[in-house]
Amino acid sequence: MAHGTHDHPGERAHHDPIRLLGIRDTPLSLDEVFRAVGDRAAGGTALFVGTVRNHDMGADVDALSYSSHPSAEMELRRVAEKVVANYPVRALAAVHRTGDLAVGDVAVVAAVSCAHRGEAFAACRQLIDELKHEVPIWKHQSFSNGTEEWVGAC
Amino acid sequence: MAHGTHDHPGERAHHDPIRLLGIRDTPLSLDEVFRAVGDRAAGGTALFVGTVRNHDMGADVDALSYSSHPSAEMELRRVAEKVVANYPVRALAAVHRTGDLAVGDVAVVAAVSCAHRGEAFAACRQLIDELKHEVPIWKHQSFSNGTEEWVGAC
Amino acid sequence: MAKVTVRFWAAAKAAAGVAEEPYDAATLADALTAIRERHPGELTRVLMRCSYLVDGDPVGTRPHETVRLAEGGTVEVLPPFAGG
Amino acid sequence: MAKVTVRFWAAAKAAAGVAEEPYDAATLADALTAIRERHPGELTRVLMRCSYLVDGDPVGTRPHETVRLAEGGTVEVLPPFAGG
Repeated sequence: MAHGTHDHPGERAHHDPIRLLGIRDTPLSLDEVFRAVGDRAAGGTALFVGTVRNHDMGADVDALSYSSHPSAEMELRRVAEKVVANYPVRALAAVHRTGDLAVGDVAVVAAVSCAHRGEAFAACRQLIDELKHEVPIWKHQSFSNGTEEWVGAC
Repeated sequence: MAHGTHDHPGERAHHDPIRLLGIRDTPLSLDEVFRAVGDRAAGGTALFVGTVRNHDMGADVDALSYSSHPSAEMELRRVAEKVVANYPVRALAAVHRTGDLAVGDVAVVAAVSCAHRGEAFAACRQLIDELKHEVPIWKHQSFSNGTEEWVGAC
Repeated sequence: MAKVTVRFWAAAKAAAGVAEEPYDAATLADALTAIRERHPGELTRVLMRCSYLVDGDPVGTRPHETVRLAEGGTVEVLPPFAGG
Repeated sequence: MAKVTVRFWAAAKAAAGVAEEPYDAATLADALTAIRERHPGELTRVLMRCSYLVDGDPVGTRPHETVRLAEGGTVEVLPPFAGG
Protein backbone atom coordinates (compact mmCIF):
# COMPACT_ATOMS: atom_id res chain seq x y z
CA MET A 1 0.00 0.00 0.00
CA ALA A 2 1.57 3.30 -1.09
CA HIS A 3 1.39 6.09 1.48
CA GLY A 4 1.70 9.66 0.25
CA THR A 5 3.69 12.09 2.34
CA HIS A 6 0.52 13.93 3.31
CA ASP A 7 -1.29 10.70 4.05
CA HIS A 8 -1.42 11.22 7.82
CA PRO A 9 1.30 8.66 8.48
CA GLY A 10 0.30 8.32 12.12
CA GLU A 11 -3.23 7.28 11.26
CA ARG A 12 -2.68 3.53 11.41
CA ALA A 13 -0.71 3.83 14.61
CA HIS A 14 -3.36 5.92 16.35
CA HIS A 15 -6.61 4.38 15.15
CA ASP A 16 -7.40 0.74 15.70
CA PRO A 17 -8.69 -0.55 12.33
CA ILE A 18 -11.13 -2.75 14.27
CA ARG A 19 -13.99 -0.26 14.47
CA LEU A 20 -17.01 -2.28 15.55
CA LEU A 21 -17.56 -5.85 16.76
CA GLY A 22 -20.68 -7.19 18.37
CA ILE A 23 -22.94 -10.11 19.19
CA ARG A 24 -26.42 -8.60 19.63
CA ASP A 25 -30.00 -9.64 20.26
CA THR A 26 -31.38 -6.57 18.45
CA PRO A 27 -31.82 -6.00 14.67
CA LEU A 28 -28.64 -5.27 12.71
CA SER A 29 -28.15 -2.25 10.46
CA LEU A 30 -26.04 -2.47 7.28
CA ASP A 31 -25.79 1.29 7.35
CA GLU A 32 -24.33 1.36 10.87
CA VAL A 33 -21.65 -1.16 9.85
CA PHE A 34 -20.81 0.76 6.66
CA ARG A 35 -20.51 4.03 8.59
CA ALA A 36 -18.20 2.29 11.08
CA VAL A 37 -15.71 1.38 8.31
CA GLY A 38 -15.69 4.82 6.68
CA ASP A 39 -12.09 5.89 6.16
CA ARG A 40 -10.85 8.79 4.04
CA ALA A 41 -7.85 6.74 2.92
CA ALA A 42 -9.85 3.67 1.89
CA GLY A 43 -11.02 3.38 -1.70
CA GLY A 44 -12.93 0.14 -1.41
CA THR A 45 -15.22 -1.52 1.10
CA ALA A 46 -16.28 -5.14 0.69
CA LEU A 47 -19.30 -6.16 2.76
CA PHE A 48 -21.10 -9.42 3.36
CA VAL A 49 -24.64 -9.66 4.68
CA GLY A 50 -26.04 -13.04 5.74
CA THR A 51 -29.83 -13.24 5.82
CA VAL A 52 -32.21 -15.99 6.87
CA ARG A 53 -33.10 -18.11 3.82
CA ASN A 54 -36.59 -19.51 3.27
CA HIS A 55 -35.09 -22.95 2.56
CA ASP A 56 -32.23 -25.15 3.76
CA MET A 57 -31.33 -28.58 2.41
CA GLY A 58 -34.57 -28.56 0.42
CA ALA A 59 -36.90 -27.92 3.37
CA ASP A 60 -38.88 -24.74 4.06
CA VAL A 61 -37.52 -22.74 6.98
CA ASP A 62 -40.18 -21.21 9.23
CA ALA A 63 -38.08 -19.76 12.01
CA LEU A 64 -34.51 -19.64 13.15
CA SER A 65 -32.73 -18.69 16.32
CA TYR A 66 -29.09 -18.05 17.10
CA SER A 67 -27.51 -18.39 20.53
CA SER A 68 -23.93 -17.73 21.58
CA HIS A 69 -21.38 -18.64 24.22
CA PRO A 70 -20.19 -15.84 26.54
CA SER A 71 -16.75 -16.06 24.87
CA ALA A 72 -18.20 -15.23 21.42
CA GLU A 73 -17.21 -11.54 21.42
CA MET A 74 -13.66 -12.43 22.49
CA GLU A 75 -13.38 -15.05 19.74
CA LEU A 76 -14.79 -12.58 17.21
CA ARG A 77 -12.06 -10.13 18.21
CA ARG A 78 -9.44 -12.85 17.76
CA VAL A 79 -10.74 -13.51 14.23
CA ALA A 80 -10.75 -9.76 13.43
CA GLU A 81 -7.16 -9.42 14.67
CA LYS A 82 -6.07 -12.27 12.42
CA VAL A 83 -7.65 -10.55 9.38
CA VAL A 84 -5.95 -7.26 10.26
CA ALA A 85 -2.61 -9.12 10.57
CA ASN A 86 -3.07 -10.76 7.13
CA TYR A 87 -4.28 -7.82 5.02
CA PRO A 88 -3.63 -4.04 4.80
CA VAL A 89 -6.96 -3.27 6.48
CA ARG A 90 -7.97 0.37 6.94
CA ALA A 91 -11.15 -0.41 8.85
CA LEU A 92 -13.08 -3.54 9.82
CA ALA A 93 -16.45 -4.24 11.43
CA ALA A 94 -18.54 -7.35 12.13
CA VAL A 95 -21.80 -7.85 14.00
CA HIS A 96 -23.79 -11.05 14.53
CA ARG A 97 -27.40 -11.32 15.61
CA THR A 98 -28.71 -13.67 18.32
CA GLY A 99 -32.26 -14.54 19.35
CA ASP A 100 -35.26 -15.31 17.15
CA LEU A 101 -35.10 -14.31 13.48
CA ALA A 102 -37.62 -14.49 10.64
CA VAL A 103 -36.97 -15.24 6.94
CA GLY A 104 -35.21 -12.25 5.39
CA ASP A 105 -33.81 -10.94 8.69
CA VAL A 106 -30.15 -10.02 8.77
CA ALA A 107 -28.08 -12.55 10.76
CA VAL A 108 -24.58 -11.17 10.21
CA VAL A 109 -22.84 -8.19 8.62
CA ALA A 110 -19.09 -8.10 7.97
CA ALA A 111 -17.22 -5.22 6.32
CA VAL A 112 -13.61 -4.43 5.47
CA SER A 113 -12.22 -1.23 3.94
CA CYS A 114 -8.84 -1.22 2.19
CA ALA A 115 -7.03 1.07 -0.22
CA HIS A 116 -7.68 -1.41 -3.06
CA ARG A 117 -10.62 -3.64 -3.84
CA GLY A 118 -8.81 -6.97 -4.21
CA GLU A 119 -7.55 -6.74 -0.64
CA ALA A 120 -10.98 -5.68 0.64
CA PHE A 121 -12.70 -8.69 -0.96
CA ALA A 122 -10.08 -11.16 0.29
CA ALA A 123 -10.09 -9.76 3.82
CA CYS A 124 -13.90 -9.69 4.03
CA ARG A 125 -14.04 -13.28 2.80
CA GLN A 126 -11.59 -14.40 5.50
CA LEU A 127 -13.51 -12.45 8.14
CA ILE A 128 -16.86 -14.10 7.38
CA ASP A 129 -15.36 -17.58 6.81
CA GLU A 130 -13.47 -17.58 10.11
CA LEU A 131 -16.36 -15.98 11.97
CA LYS A 132 -18.50 -18.95 10.93
CA HIS A 133 -15.87 -21.53 11.96
CA GLU A 134 -14.29 -19.97 15.03
CA VAL A 135 -16.95 -17.96 16.86
CA PRO A 136 -19.13 -20.01 19.26
CA ILE A 137 -22.57 -19.25 17.81
CA TRP A 138 -25.26 -21.87 17.30
CA LYS A 139 -28.19 -21.95 14.88
CA HIS A 140 -31.49 -23.69 15.54
CA GLN A 141 -33.90 -24.06 12.60
CA SER A 142 -37.61 -24.91 12.61
CA PHE A 143 -39.10 -26.24 9.37
CA SER A 144 -42.64 -25.92 8.08
CA ASN A 145 -43.04 -29.71 8.19
CA GLY A 146 -42.73 -29.55 11.98
CA THR A 147 -39.15 -30.83 12.25
CA GLU A 148 -36.32 -28.87 13.79
CA GLU A 149 -32.54 -28.99 13.70
CA TRP A 150 -29.44 -27.71 15.48
CA VAL A 151 -27.34 -26.89 12.42
CA GLY A 152 -24.18 -29.01 12.21
CA ALA A 153 -24.79 -30.88 15.47
CA CYS A 154 -26.49 -34.03 14.28
CA MET B 1 -27.58 -24.73 -6.33
CA ALA B 2 -30.01 -27.15 -4.71
CA HIS B 3 -33.68 -26.27 -5.13
CA GLY B 4 -36.09 -27.74 -2.64
CA THR B 5 -39.48 -28.91 -3.85
CA HIS B 6 -41.16 -26.04 -2.00
CA ASP B 7 -38.62 -23.54 -3.27
CA HIS B 8 -40.99 -21.71 -5.63
CA PRO B 9 -39.47 -23.29 -8.74
CA GLY B 10 -40.93 -20.62 -11.01
CA GLU B 11 -39.20 -17.80 -9.17
CA ARG B 12 -36.12 -17.59 -11.37
CA ALA B 13 -38.16 -17.85 -14.53
CA HIS B 14 -40.50 -15.03 -13.54
CA HIS B 15 -38.21 -12.51 -11.88
CA ASP B 16 -35.24 -10.99 -13.64
CA PRO B 17 -32.32 -11.29 -11.17
CA ILE B 18 -31.06 -7.92 -12.45
CA ARG B 19 -32.94 -5.70 -10.03
CA LEU B 20 -31.34 -2.27 -10.32
CA LEU B 21 -28.76 -0.71 -12.66
CA GLY B 22 -27.98 2.96 -12.96
CA ILE B 23 -25.57 5.72 -13.87
CA ARG B 24 -26.64 8.72 -11.80
CA ASP B 25 -25.59 12.28 -11.03
CA THR B 26 -27.20 12.17 -7.55
CA PRO B 27 -25.81 10.66 -4.31
CA LEU B 28 -25.90 6.86 -4.06
CA SER B 29 -27.47 4.93 -1.20
CA LEU B 30 -26.03 1.61 0.01
CA ASP B 31 -29.35 0.89 1.63
CA GLU B 32 -31.29 1.31 -1.63
CA VAL B 33 -28.95 -1.14 -3.37
CA PHE B 34 -29.17 -3.68 -0.53
CA ARG B 35 -32.98 -3.48 -0.53
CA ALA B 36 -32.97 -4.03 -4.29
CA VAL B 37 -31.16 -7.39 -3.91
CA GLY B 38 -33.35 -8.66 -1.07
CA ASP B 39 -34.48 -12.21 -1.91
CA ARG B 40 -36.13 -14.69 0.44
CA ALA B 41 -34.21 -17.55 -1.17
CA ALA B 42 -30.79 -15.88 -0.92
CA GLY B 43 -28.64 -16.54 2.14
CA GLY B 44 -25.74 -14.28 1.29
CA THR B 45 -25.22 -10.87 -0.25
CA ALA B 46 -21.75 -9.62 -1.17
CA LEU B 47 -21.48 -5.88 -1.71
CA PHE B 48 -18.73 -3.57 -2.84
CA VAL B 49 -18.71 0.17 -2.21
CA GLY B 50 -16.13 2.36 -3.94
CA THR B 51 -15.51 5.71 -2.24
CA VAL B 52 -13.33 8.65 -3.19
CA ARG B 53 -9.91 8.26 -1.52
CA ASN B 54 -7.99 11.21 -0.11
CA HIS B 55 -4.85 10.05 -1.94
CA ASP B 56 -3.88 8.45 -5.26
CA MET B 57 -0.37 7.48 -6.32
CA GLY B 58 0.98 9.34 -3.28
CA ALA B 59 -0.69 12.68 -4.04
CA ASP B 60 -3.53 14.32 -2.08
CA VAL B 61 -6.85 14.24 -3.92
CA ASP B 62 -8.93 17.41 -3.53
CA ALA B 63 -11.79 16.74 -5.91
CA LEU B 64 -12.91 14.19 -8.42
CA SER B 65 -15.48 14.03 -11.14
CA TYR B 66 -16.90 11.15 -13.17
CA SER B 67 -18.45 11.49 -16.61
CA SER B 68 -19.98 8.80 -18.78
CA HIS B 69 -20.79 7.98 -22.39
CA PRO B 70 -24.50 7.66 -23.33
CA SER B 71 -23.93 3.91 -23.87
CA ALA B 72 -22.79 3.40 -20.24
CA GLU B 73 -26.13 2.03 -18.96
CA MET B 74 -26.32 -0.41 -21.88
CA GLU B 75 -22.76 -1.61 -21.25
CA LEU B 76 -23.51 -1.95 -17.53
CA ARG B 77 -26.45 -4.19 -18.43
CA ARG B 78 -24.21 -6.30 -20.67
CA VAL B 79 -21.77 -6.76 -17.76
CA ALA B 80 -24.63 -7.66 -15.39
CA GLU B 81 -25.98 -10.23 -17.86
CA LYS B 82 -22.55 -11.84 -18.10
CA VAL B 83 -22.37 -12.18 -14.30
CA VAL B 84 -25.86 -13.70 -14.19
CA ALA B 85 -24.82 -16.17 -16.91
CA ASN B 86 -21.68 -17.19 -14.96
CA TYR B 87 -23.06 -17.58 -11.42
CA PRO B 88 -26.31 -18.77 -9.77
CA VAL B 89 -27.35 -15.20 -9.02
CA ARG B 90 -30.61 -14.62 -7.11
CA ALA B 91 -30.45 -10.83 -7.35
CA LEU B 92 -27.97 -8.25 -8.62
CA ALA B 93 -27.71 -4.46 -8.52
CA ALA B 94 -25.10 -1.87 -9.52
CA VAL B 95 -25.16 1.92 -9.54
CA HIS B 96 -22.40 4.36 -10.50
CA ARG B 97 -22.22 8.04 -9.68
CA THR B 98 -21.32 10.79 -12.15
CA GLY B 99 -20.61 14.49 -11.61
CA ASP B 100 -18.48 16.15 -8.93
CA LEU B 101 -17.62 14.11 -5.82
CA ALA B 102 -15.76 14.94 -2.61
CA VAL B 103 -13.40 12.71 -0.58
CA GLY B 104 -15.47 10.04 1.15
CA ASP B 105 -18.38 10.23 -1.32
CA VAL B 106 -19.69 6.94 -2.70
CA ALA B 107 -18.72 6.46 -6.38
CA VAL B 108 -20.09 2.98 -7.01
CA VAL B 109 -22.13 0.28 -5.25
CA ALA B 110 -22.36 -3.29 -6.55
CA ALA B 111 -24.28 -6.10 -4.87
CA VAL B 112 -25.02 -9.76 -5.61
CA SER B 113 -27.23 -12.15 -3.63
CA CYS B 114 -26.83 -15.92 -3.98
CA ALA B 115 -27.88 -18.96 -1.99
CA HIS B 116 -24.27 -19.41 -0.79
CA ARG B 117 -21.59 -16.93 0.14
CA GLY B 118 -18.75 -18.20 -2.06
CA GLU B 119 -20.83 -17.62 -5.17
CA ALA B 120 -21.94 -14.19 -3.95
CA PHE B 121 -18.33 -13.04 -3.39
CA ALA B 122 -17.14 -14.35 -6.76
CA ALA B 123 -20.06 -12.84 -8.67
CA CYS B 124 -19.74 -9.45 -6.94
CA ARG B 125 -16.01 -9.42 -7.70
CA GLN B 126 -16.66 -10.09 -11.39
CA LEU B 127 -19.39 -7.44 -11.44
CA ILE B 128 -17.17 -4.66 -10.08
CA ASP B 129 -14.07 -5.75 -12.05
CA GLU B 130 -15.91 -5.80 -15.38
CA LEU B 131 -17.83 -2.63 -14.58
CA LYS B 132 -14.47 -0.86 -14.21
CA HIS B 133 -13.08 -2.28 -17.46
CA GLU B 134 -16.11 -2.39 -19.73
CA VAL B 135 -18.40 0.51 -18.82
CA PRO B 136 -17.49 3.84 -20.49
CA ILE B 137 -17.02 6.03 -17.43
CA TRP B 138 -14.16 8.47 -16.98
CA LYS B 139 -12.54 9.85 -13.85
CA HIS B 140 -10.92 13.26 -13.55
CA GLN B 141 -8.89 14.00 -10.41
CA SER B 142 -7.67 17.33 -9.05
CA PHE B 143 -4.77 17.24 -6.57
CA SER B 144 -3.96 19.65 -3.75
CA ASN B 145 -0.66 20.58 -5.47
CA GLY B 146 -2.68 22.11 -8.33
CA THR B 147 -2.16 19.30 -10.86
CA GLU B 148 -4.97 17.33 -12.42
CA GLU B 149 -5.31 14.03 -14.23
CA TRP B 150 -7.68 12.02 -16.42
CA VAL B 151 -7.19 8.60 -14.80
CA GLY B 152 -5.66 6.06 -17.19
CA ALA B 153 -5.52 8.43 -20.19
CA CYS B 154 -1.98 9.74 -19.98
CA MET C 1 -11.20 -37.50 41.45
CA ALA C 2 -12.39 -33.88 41.27
CA LYS C 3 -15.88 -32.52 41.69
CA VAL C 4 -16.60 -30.51 38.50
CA THR C 5 -19.56 -28.79 36.88
CA VAL C 6 -20.34 -29.83 33.30
CA ARG C 7 -22.11 -27.11 31.31
CA PHE C 8 -24.01 -28.07 28.15
CA TRP C 9 -24.60 -25.57 25.32
CA ALA C 10 -27.10 -25.42 22.45
CA ALA C 11 -27.75 -28.89 20.92
CA ALA C 12 -25.93 -30.51 23.85
CA LYS C 13 -28.15 -28.70 26.36
CA ALA C 14 -31.25 -29.68 24.39
CA ALA C 15 -30.12 -33.33 24.31
CA ALA C 16 -29.09 -33.40 28.00
CA GLY C 17 -32.31 -31.71 29.08
CA VAL C 18 -30.32 -29.62 31.59
CA ALA C 19 -27.90 -26.70 31.34
CA GLU C 20 -25.42 -28.15 33.83
CA GLU C 21 -24.74 -31.17 36.03
CA PRO C 22 -22.15 -32.10 38.67
CA TYR C 23 -19.69 -34.93 37.93
CA ASP C 24 -16.79 -36.62 39.72
CA ALA C 25 -13.91 -37.16 37.31
CA ALA C 26 -10.09 -36.96 37.26
CA THR C 27 -9.73 -36.23 33.53
CA LEU C 28 -11.84 -34.95 30.66
CA ALA C 29 -11.93 -38.52 29.26
CA ASP C 30 -13.39 -39.78 32.57
CA ALA C 31 -15.98 -36.99 32.61
CA LEU C 32 -17.08 -37.78 29.04
CA THR C 33 -17.41 -41.49 29.89
CA ALA C 34 -19.60 -40.59 32.87
CA ILE C 35 -21.72 -38.24 30.73
CA ARG C 36 -22.27 -40.97 28.10
CA GLU C 37 -23.30 -43.42 30.84
CA ARG C 38 -25.83 -40.98 32.27
CA HIS C 39 -27.14 -39.88 28.79
CA PRO C 40 -26.85 -42.86 26.43
CA GLY C 41 -29.17 -41.46 23.70
CA GLU C 42 -29.07 -38.24 21.67
CA LEU C 43 -26.44 -36.52 23.84
CA THR C 44 -23.94 -39.33 23.19
CA ARG C 45 -24.38 -38.74 19.43
CA VAL C 46 -24.00 -34.96 19.80
CA LEU C 47 -20.83 -35.41 21.92
CA MET C 48 -19.04 -36.96 18.94
CA ARG C 49 -19.05 -33.57 17.24
CA CYS C 50 -18.40 -31.33 20.25
CA SER C 51 -15.39 -29.37 21.38
CA TYR C 52 -14.61 -28.62 25.02
CA LEU C 53 -13.52 -25.82 27.33
CA VAL C 54 -11.95 -26.73 30.68
CA ASP C 55 -12.06 -23.83 33.12
CA GLY C 56 -12.76 -21.59 30.12
CA ASP C 57 -9.78 -22.71 28.00
CA PRO C 58 -10.18 -24.63 24.72
CA VAL C 59 -8.94 -28.24 24.93
CA GLY C 60 -8.25 -28.30 21.20
CA THR C 61 -6.65 -31.48 19.90
CA ARG C 62 -5.10 -32.65 23.21
CA PRO C 63 -5.95 -36.29 24.05
CA HIS C 64 -8.83 -36.16 26.54
CA GLU C 65 -7.16 -38.56 29.00
CA THR C 66 -4.27 -36.06 29.39
CA VAL C 67 -6.59 -33.18 30.34
CA ARG C 68 -6.75 -33.23 34.17
CA LEU C 69 -9.70 -31.61 35.95
CA ALA C 70 -9.35 -29.45 39.07
CA GLU C 71 -11.60 -29.54 42.14
CA GLY C 72 -14.46 -27.06 41.59
CA GLY C 73 -13.58 -26.71 37.91
CA THR C 74 -15.89 -26.56 34.90
CA VAL C 75 -16.14 -28.53 31.68
CA GLU C 76 -18.12 -26.85 28.89
CA VAL C 77 -19.56 -28.87 26.02
CA LEU C 78 -19.71 -26.88 22.75
CA PRO C 79 -21.51 -28.32 19.71
CA PRO C 80 -20.23 -27.31 16.23
CA PHE C 81 -20.44 -23.57 15.58
CA ALA C 82 -22.89 -22.40 12.92
CA GLY C 83 -22.90 -18.64 12.83
CA GLY C 84 -23.78 -16.57 9.78
CA MET D 1 -14.04 10.05 -48.97
CA ALA D 2 -16.93 10.48 -46.51
CA LYS D 3 -17.87 13.52 -44.47
CA VAL D 4 -17.98 12.34 -40.83
CA THR D 5 -18.31 13.89 -37.40
CA VAL D 6 -15.59 12.98 -34.89
CA ARG D 7 -16.75 13.20 -31.29
CA PHE D 8 -14.16 13.46 -28.51
CA TRP D 9 -14.89 12.25 -24.94
CA ALA D 10 -13.30 13.04 -21.55
CA ALA D 11 -9.48 13.34 -21.80
CA ALA D 12 -9.71 13.40 -25.61
CA LYS D 13 -12.21 16.26 -25.50
CA ALA D 14 -10.01 18.15 -23.03
CA ALA D 15 -6.95 17.64 -25.27
CA ALA D 16 -8.80 18.53 -28.51
CA GLY D 17 -10.36 21.60 -26.93
CA VAL D 18 -13.64 20.79 -28.71
CA ALA D 19 -16.38 18.17 -28.30
CA GLU D 20 -16.63 17.41 -32.03
CA GLU D 21 -15.14 18.29 -35.39
CA PRO D 22 -15.97 17.44 -39.05
CA TYR D 23 -13.47 15.36 -41.04
CA ASP D 24 -13.25 13.93 -44.57
CA ALA D 25 -11.98 10.35 -44.46
CA ALA D 26 -12.63 6.99 -46.14
CA THR D 27 -11.51 4.78 -43.24
CA LEU D 28 -10.95 5.05 -39.49
CA ALA D 29 -7.18 4.96 -40.13
CA ASP D 30 -7.50 7.98 -42.47
CA ALA D 31 -9.60 9.86 -39.90
CA LEU D 32 -7.04 9.21 -37.14
CA THR D 33 -4.19 10.42 -39.38
CA ALA D 34 -6.14 13.62 -40.08
CA ILE D 35 -6.87 14.11 -36.36
CA ARG D 36 -3.16 13.70 -35.48
CA GLU D 37 -2.21 16.23 -38.17
CA ARG D 38 -4.69 18.77 -36.82
CA HIS D 39 -3.81 18.09 -33.10
CA PRO D 40 -0.14 17.09 -32.95
CA GLY D 41 0.28 17.61 -29.16
CA GLU D 42 -1.54 16.11 -26.18
CA LEU D 43 -4.43 14.64 -28.23
CA THR D 44 -2.00 12.53 -30.29
CA ARG D 45 -0.64 11.04 -27.04
CA VAL D 46 -4.16 10.38 -25.69
CA LEU D 47 -5.19 8.69 -28.99
CA MET D 48 -2.63 5.94 -28.41
CA ARG D 49 -4.76 4.66 -25.52
CA CYS D 50 -8.23 5.25 -26.97
CA SER D 51 -10.87 2.90 -28.32
CA TYR D 52 -13.37 3.88 -31.01
CA LEU D 53 -17.04 3.65 -31.88
CA VAL D 54 -18.09 4.02 -35.52
CA ASP D 55 -21.76 4.89 -35.87
CA GLY D 56 -22.16 3.73 -32.25
CA ASP D 57 -20.55 0.30 -32.68
CA PRO D 58 -17.25 -0.66 -31.01
CA VAL D 59 -14.38 -1.14 -33.49
CA GLY D 60 -12.63 -3.52 -31.10
CA THR D 61 -9.45 -5.09 -32.46
CA ARG D 62 -10.24 -4.69 -36.19
CA PRO D 63 -7.37 -3.04 -38.12
CA HIS D 64 -8.31 0.63 -38.51
CA GLU D 65 -7.64 0.70 -42.28
CA THR D 66 -10.37 -1.96 -42.74
CA VAL D 67 -13.03 0.12 -40.95
CA ARG D 68 -14.81 2.09 -43.70
CA LEU D 69 -16.68 5.29 -42.81
CA ALA D 70 -20.11 6.18 -44.23
CA GLU D 71 -21.21 9.62 -45.44
CA GLY D 72 -22.73 11.50 -42.48
CA GLY D 73 -21.37 8.94 -40.03
CA THR D 74 -19.75 9.45 -36.63
CA VAL D 75 -16.46 8.38 -35.09
CA GLU D 76 -16.33 8.52 -31.29
CA VAL D 77 -12.99 8.68 -29.48
CA LEU D 78 -13.15 6.97 -26.05
CA PRO D 79 -10.20 7.26 -23.63
CA PRO D 80 -9.56 4.34 -21.22
CA PHE D 81 -12.47 3.70 -18.88
CA ALA D 82 -11.88 4.40 -15.18
CA GLY D 83 -15.12 3.84 -13.30
CA GLY D 84 -15.34 2.86 -9.65
